[in-house]
Amino acid sequence: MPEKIVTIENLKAYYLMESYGINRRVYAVDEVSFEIFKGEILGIAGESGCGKTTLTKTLLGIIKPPLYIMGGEIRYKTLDGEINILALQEEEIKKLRWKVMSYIPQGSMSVLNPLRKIKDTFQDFVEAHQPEMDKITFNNIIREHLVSLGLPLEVLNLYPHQLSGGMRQRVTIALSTIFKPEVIFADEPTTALDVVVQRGVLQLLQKIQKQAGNTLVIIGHDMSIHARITNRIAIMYAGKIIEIGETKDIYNNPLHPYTRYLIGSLPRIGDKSYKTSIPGTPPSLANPPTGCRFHPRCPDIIDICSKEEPPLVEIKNGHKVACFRVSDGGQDNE
Amino acid sequence: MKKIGLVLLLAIFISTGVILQGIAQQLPPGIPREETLIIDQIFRYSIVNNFNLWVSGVPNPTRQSLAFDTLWYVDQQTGKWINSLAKSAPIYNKDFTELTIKLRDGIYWSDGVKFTADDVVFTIQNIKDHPGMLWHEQFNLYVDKVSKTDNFTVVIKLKRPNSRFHYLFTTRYNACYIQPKHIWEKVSDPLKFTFYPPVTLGQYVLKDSDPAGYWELYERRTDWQRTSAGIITRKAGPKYVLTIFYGPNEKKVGAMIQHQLDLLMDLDIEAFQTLLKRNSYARSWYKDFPWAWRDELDIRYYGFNLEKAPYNIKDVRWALALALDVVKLNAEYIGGVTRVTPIPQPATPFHMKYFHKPLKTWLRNLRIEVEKGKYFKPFDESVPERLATWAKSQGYPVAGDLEDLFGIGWWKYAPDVSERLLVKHGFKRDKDGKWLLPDGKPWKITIIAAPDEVDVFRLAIGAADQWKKFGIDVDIESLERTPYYTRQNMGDFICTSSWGMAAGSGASAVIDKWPYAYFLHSRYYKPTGELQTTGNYLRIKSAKVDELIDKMEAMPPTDPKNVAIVRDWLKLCTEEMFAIPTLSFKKFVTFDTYYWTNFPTAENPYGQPCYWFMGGKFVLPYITSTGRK
Amino acid sequence: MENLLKYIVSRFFQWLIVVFVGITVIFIVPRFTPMDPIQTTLNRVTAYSYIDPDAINKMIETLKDLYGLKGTIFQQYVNFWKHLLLGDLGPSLSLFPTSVMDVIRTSLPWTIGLLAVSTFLSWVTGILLGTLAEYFSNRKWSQVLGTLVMCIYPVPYYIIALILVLLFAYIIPIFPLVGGAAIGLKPALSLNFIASLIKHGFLPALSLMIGSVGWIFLSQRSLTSRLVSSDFITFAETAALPRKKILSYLIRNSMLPQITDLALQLGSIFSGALITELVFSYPGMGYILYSAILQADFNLIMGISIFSIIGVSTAALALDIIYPFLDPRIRYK
Amino acid sequence: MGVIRSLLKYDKRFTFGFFIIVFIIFLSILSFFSPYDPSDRYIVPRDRPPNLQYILGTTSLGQDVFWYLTIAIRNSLIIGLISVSLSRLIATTIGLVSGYLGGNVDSILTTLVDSFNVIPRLPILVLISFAFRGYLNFLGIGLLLAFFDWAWPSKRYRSQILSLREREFTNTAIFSGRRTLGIILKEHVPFLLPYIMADFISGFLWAIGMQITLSILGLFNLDIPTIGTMIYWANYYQSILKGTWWWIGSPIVALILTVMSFYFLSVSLSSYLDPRLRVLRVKEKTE
Repeated sequence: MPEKIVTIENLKAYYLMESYGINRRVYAVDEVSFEIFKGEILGIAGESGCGKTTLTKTLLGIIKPPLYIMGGEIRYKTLDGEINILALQEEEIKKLRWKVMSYIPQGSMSVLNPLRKIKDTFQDFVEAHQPEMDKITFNNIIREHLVSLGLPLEVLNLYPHQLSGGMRQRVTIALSTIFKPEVIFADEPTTALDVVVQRGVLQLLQKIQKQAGNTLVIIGHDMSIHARITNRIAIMYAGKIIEIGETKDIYNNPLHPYTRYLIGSLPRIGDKSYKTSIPGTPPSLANPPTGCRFHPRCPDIIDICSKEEPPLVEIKNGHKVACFRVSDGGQDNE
Repeated sequence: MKKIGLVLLLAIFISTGVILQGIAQQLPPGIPREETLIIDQIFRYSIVNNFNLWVSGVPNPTRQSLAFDTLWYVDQQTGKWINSLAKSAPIYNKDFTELTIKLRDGIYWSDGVKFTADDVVFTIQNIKDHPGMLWHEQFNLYVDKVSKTDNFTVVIKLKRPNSRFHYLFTTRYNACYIQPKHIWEKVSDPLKFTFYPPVTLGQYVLKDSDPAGYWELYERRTDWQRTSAGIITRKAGPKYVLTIFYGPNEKKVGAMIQHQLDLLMDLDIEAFQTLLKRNSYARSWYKDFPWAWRDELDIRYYGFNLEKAPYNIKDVRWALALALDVVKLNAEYIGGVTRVTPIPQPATPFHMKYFHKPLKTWLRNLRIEVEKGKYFKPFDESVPERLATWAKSQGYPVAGDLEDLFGIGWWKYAPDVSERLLVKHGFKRDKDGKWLLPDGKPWKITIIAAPDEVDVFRLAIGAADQWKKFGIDVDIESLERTPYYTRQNMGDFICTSSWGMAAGSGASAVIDKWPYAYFLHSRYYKPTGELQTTGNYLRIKSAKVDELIDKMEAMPPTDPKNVAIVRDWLKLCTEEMFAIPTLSFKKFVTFDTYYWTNFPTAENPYGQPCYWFMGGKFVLPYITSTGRK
Repeated sequence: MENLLKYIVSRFFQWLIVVFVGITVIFIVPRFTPMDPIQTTLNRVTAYSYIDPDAINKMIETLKDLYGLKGTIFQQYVNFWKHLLLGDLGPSLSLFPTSVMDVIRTSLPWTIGLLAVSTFLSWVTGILLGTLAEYFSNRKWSQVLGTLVMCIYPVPYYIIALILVLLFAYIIPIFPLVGGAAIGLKPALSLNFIASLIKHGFLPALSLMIGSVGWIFLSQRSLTSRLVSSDFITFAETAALPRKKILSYLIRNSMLPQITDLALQLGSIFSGALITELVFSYPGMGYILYSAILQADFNLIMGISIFSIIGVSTAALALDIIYPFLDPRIRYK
Repeated sequence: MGVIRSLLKYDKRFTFGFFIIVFIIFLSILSFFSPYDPSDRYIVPRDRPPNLQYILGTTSLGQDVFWYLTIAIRNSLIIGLISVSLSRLIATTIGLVSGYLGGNVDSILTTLVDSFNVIPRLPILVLISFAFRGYLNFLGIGLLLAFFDWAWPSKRYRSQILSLREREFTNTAIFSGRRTLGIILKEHVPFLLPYIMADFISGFLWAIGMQITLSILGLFNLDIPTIGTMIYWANYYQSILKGTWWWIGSPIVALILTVMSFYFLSVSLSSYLDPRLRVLRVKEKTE
C-alpha cells in the first residue's frame, strides 16, 4: 500500500451567495472523500462546472467568501505529522504553500505580473517564503532550477508579454516548483496551448515529478491527457467523486455510465465509430438532482437512482465507484 | 507604503499643530493693534508694489488718500474748499488764458526733499510728453506752456480760454497727483516705471505690503506736520494704517465682528444689520435709523433710450414715473434709508440748500397736460411724511426734520393719471388689463441692470414689480458691468436702471454743473447703433439743452449767477423727464468704535467719511484711539 | 530608437497643431463678444472726473495704439503671433502697462502651490484608500468609506467649500479669513512662514481635495476591482505573497490611467481655482483670470490661457512619450 | 419593470436613489400647480421662517421658498437634461465615427477633440456667459454647457470602442462573417450601454454643477429660477448672515439630494448592467 500524503474526508465546500436578494447555495464540493498517495500522478477529471476547480482551491486551502467549508477534513502528511489544513489559520496555510503544496494555474491565464520582469517575479515569490535569502543564493537557486528544467536563462530578463505562450507556462511551472513542494496541483495546465507545446509542458511536468519524486495532481477535462500521464484518476460529477481508481482500470473497465461517456469521447486511432456525446446538460450545482446526481442523464436508470444517493464503494484494488447498478451487481463488468 | 503612510501621518500631525495654534496674530510683530487703524482695502491688488498711479491700469483703492496729494479739494460733505498743496484758490487772468498757482511753502516729500513749484511744472510737462499717461490728453488739449516764476508759484499758459482748467487738480475722488521731480526726472519710460518704493506727499508712507496683494501697511510719517493734512488739521492720526481686503461682504462683517476691521467702505443692508446685531461697537453715519451715509454726490434713476418708441414721448415717460410708488421703492427695496429726489441732483444737505428747497415752489406748481386743456400737478410733498410713518411702523425712531431725513418729496403715485396720459397717445389695455402699444402690440419693457451695483439692481426689481402691477410686461436683464456699459453706449437697451452722470445727476459739492452736463450737448450726440463715448447714452438731443450748456460754459464756475442757470437746467430736465431720478446714493460706510473713535458722523459731520477718496486724508487725522487694547 | 524618434516627431507635430488651434480659439472668442477693453478703461478712468469729449476721442486713439488693437482682427492676430514667438505676451490691458508676464508671476506661485500640492495629495490619498478599500472590500470600514465617498463626491464643489468656510472660519473660527500667509510675514524658508502657509492653505486645499480624493478613490476602486480578480493577482495570492506585495502589484498595475489623470490635472492647474479663491479669499490665477474677463483684458486672458493650453497639451505629450517606460507592453507606433 | 423591482428590493443604493428621484420629479411636476408666478415678488410676507402656511419659509424678496424651489428644481433638471443630451449626442457620434472608421477621419477628429480639450473650460464658459448672459434662455444655456462637455466624453467613448475592437469576441464575430453593424449592435452595445448610462448621469451632474458655479459668479441667466440662481439670490440678500437659513438651505439640500440620488442610481444601474458582473450572474445561475 503506497503512503498516503493527503487524505480528504467528507469534504463539503459550498458557495453561499446573496445577489439581489436571492440566497443561493452552490454545492460545489459535496461529501467528497479520497486520498492522494505519495509520488503518484493523480488526475481529477470532469466537465467544466463539476466542482473540480473548487476542489483544487479547497485542497490548496484557498477558502474565501463566498466559498465556505461546511464540513470534512483535508489532512496533509508533513514532517510534523498529519495536519488538517481546514483547522489552520490562513497565515499557517500560507506557510505550507509552495513548500508542501503548490499550484500551477491554467495555461491560458496571464498569471505573471505584466509589469515585472520574470526575475523580479521570481524574487517576489521566493522572498514571500524565504525572506532571509541573500541575493547570491537566490540567483543560484533560480538558475539551477531553470537549468534543471531545461529553460533558457535569458527569460529572466524579459517581461511576460515577450514570452511565447508555452514558455510562459513553463516559467509558471518553474515558479510553482521552485521550492520542490510535496504535492503539486496543476489546474488544466495545458489548456489553450497547441498540441506540440502541450506535449512539451506535459513532459516537463513528468520530468519534475520524476526528479523530485513529489506528487502531482492534474485537474482537467481532457481525458486524453489523463490517459497519457496519470497513475490514478478520480472522476467528478456535480460536486461528487463518482469513480476513482488506477488509470488503466478506469480506462479499461469504466464502471460508471458517466465515466464511460467521458472515455467514449476520446478519439482512438482507427476508431471510426460515432462519438456519442453525453445527452442533456450538466446539472446546476445550486439545485442538484435528488438521488444519484447523474440520473437525469443516465441511460441505465433504475428506481432507486432518483431517490437515494449511491455511496462510493470499492469494487476491487482501490477502484471505487458510486453507482447502484454497479454495487448491486446489476451491471456486468465487461 | 509605510513611508507614504508616515508622510501622511506627519502631514496630519503638522496641520493639527498649526490649527491648534489658534488664530494667528492678526498684525505683524511690533505693530500694536491699538495703534493701527485697519481699513477695508475694497479689492485685492492684482499687481503689487506698483505705485505709478499716473497710468490707467495701476489699481488704487486706498493709496491716494494715504500717500498722494494734489492742489485743491472740495469736501463733498461740507462743500468746503480746501487748499491743499496750493496756498490759495486758482488765480486766472481776465480772459481765462493764464492760470497762476501759489503753492504752500513747508511741505516735504517723504524722503525729505522739499516740495516746490518744480515738481508741479515737471508733473504737467512729464505727463504732456508721454502718451498713455492719465491726464495726457487733457494737458495737451489745454496747456500751452507751464513754468514757474518762483519756487512756489506756477504759471500755466492755456491754449484757449478755459475757466475750469483747475478742475484737473481739484478733487472729489481724485485729481492729477503731483510727481516728485527728483525721482521721475531719471525715469526713461514713465509708463512702465513702478515708482517703488513710493516717494509721496501724504502723511503716511508705505511700510510693508503683501506679495499676494491682500494688504498694505502704512506708517505715519515722523514729519507728518510737513504734509498738507498735517498743516491743515494739525492732528497726527493713527500711527499705522493697515489696508486689507477680506473678500466679500460676509467676510468683512465677520472680520469686524472680531474687531479685525475698523472701517469699511460699504455693505448691503442685510449685512449691515447683521453686523449691528453682532457688534455693538459698530455703526455708520447715524447711530440709529437711517444709519447710512446718504451724502455721496450721486443719484439712482431709470433711464430710457429716448430714440426708441414709445419712450421718445415725454408723456409716456411721465406716465411711467407716475406709476411708481416711491415710498414703496425706498422702503421695501432699499430699506428706507435714503432720501428721495425728484430732480436730477442728489439730495445732500449742500444740494438741498441750493437746489431742492429753492425749487420746491416751482415743483409744487408744475403741471403736466393730461388731456387737452386738463392739467395735473404731479408733485407730492407728503412723501417724507409717508416714509416717516412707514419707519415708525417698523419701530425705528424718527427724529429731526423729515425733509432732511427723507428728501423734499417726489411724484404722486397716480396710476390713473398715467393711464390717461397713455390713452392720450393711443395706448390701450387688452381684456386682461395688459397694456398694448398704440400699434396694438403688447407693451414689454426690459430693464438692464448690473447686480453688483446693489441699489440700482434692487430698484430695477422694484420698478419691474410696480410697472407689472400697472399692467406692463416687464423683465430684468442682469448684466455685468462691461457688457452693461457696452449696451448703453451702443444704445442697445430700452430701459436702464442706472446711476451717475446721465441727465446731469453727477455732482461735485460746487454750484457749477457744467462738468456734469456738457456731454449732453448735441455736438457729441451719436445715434442709436453708433458707439457714443462721452456719456449721453440716453441719446438726449435738444436745442434747449444746448442753449443752457452754452450758457454754463460761458460762465466762470465761481460766478454767483451760476445758481440760476443750474436751476433752469434742473427744471428743464424735470419737465422733460429725460430720465426718472429716484433716490440719492447711500453708503453704509461702517466703523467699529472698539479701538478707534471720532469718525465723522451725523453728530459730528466734520468731513466726508469716504476714506478711499483723496479727501480721506483730511479725515484720518481726526480719528483717535479709545485706549482699548 | 528610430521608432522613438519618429514617434516623438509626429507626436510633436500633433502637439503643435493642438496648441495652435487652442490659442487661435482663445484669441478669437473674446474679440467676438460685445466687450471693449478701451471702453472699459475709459469707464474706469472717467468714472469720477470730467474729461473733455475731444480728449476722450484722442484717448481712444492712444489706447488703441498702446493696447495693440489697431487694424483688422487678422492684422491683430498676425501681430499677436509675432510677439508671442518672441516670448512677449504684451501688456495687460486692465493693469496697463504692467506686462502680462508680471501679472502672472505675482499669482502663479500661489496657484501652483495650492493646486499642485492638493492635486498630488489627493492623488496619493485617493489611490491608497481606493486600493485598500477594494482589496478589503468585505471590511466594515471599507463599506463605510465607500458610502461616505459616494455621498460626498457628487456634491458640487461650491457647496463643499461654502460648508467648510462656514464651519471653520465663522462658526469655529480656527482658520484665517483671508490671504495666503499671515500679515507681515515675508516669504522665507522659516518654520513660521511655512506653518502660516499651511494654515492659510489648509481649508482651500481640503475643499479641493474632498472632491478629487472622491473621484480618484472611486476610479481606483474600480480599476482595482478588475485587477483583484485578475489571474496574476489570484496566482500571487495563491502563492501566499505578502499583502504588501499584492497591494503594490495592484497599485503599480492600476497606475497608468491614474498617472494620465494626474498629469492632465497638473497640466491644467494654470488657470487657477476661481471658486476656491473667491470663497476662501486665497490668492491665485483664478481670480486674476476672472477679473481679466470682467474687464475685457484680452491680453491677460490670452496669457493665462496660453499657459493652460501649453500645460495640458504638454502634459499629454510627455505622457505619450513616457508611457512605454511605465508599461513595457506599450510600444511606440 | 422586473429589473427595477428587483433592484428596488435588494439594492439599497438604488432604493435610496430611486425614491429621492421620484420625490424630486414629483416636486418639479408640482411646480406646474404653483399658485405664484416665479417672477412675482413681494406677494407673501418677507423673511418668514418655515411654518404651516409657508412650509419652507419665505425669501427677502417676498417669494414662497417651497414653490420657488419646485420651479427651480424643474428648470435645473431641464437645463441639465438639454445639456447632457446634446453633449452626449455629439460625443457618441464623434466617438463612434472616430473609433470605428479609424484612419484619417480618426486622426482629424482626434486632433480636433484634443485641441478642444486643451482649452481651459471654465474661463471660456465664464467669458461667454459673461458677454452673452442676456441672450441665454433655456436652450441657449443648454447649448452652451453642452458645447463645453462633449470633447472629453467623446475621447473616452473612442478609447472604449478601440478596446472593444481589440477584444477577442469581435474577431470571432468577424470571422464568423457577421456584418459590422450587427457586431456593434449585438456585441458592443451591451458593453457600451452601461458605460454611456453612467457617463450620461455624470454629464448631467457636471451640467448641474456648472450651473451652480456660473450662478455663484452671477454669470447665469439670473432671471431663470434654478437651484443655482436661487443660491445666488439667497447669497445676494445675505441669507447666511441674516439667518434666513431656509432660503439658502432649501436649494442646497435639494441639490445635494438630487445629485446624490442620480449618482447612486448611476452606480447601481451600471453595476447591474456591467457585462462583467452580468457574466458573473449568468454563471451563478447555471452553477
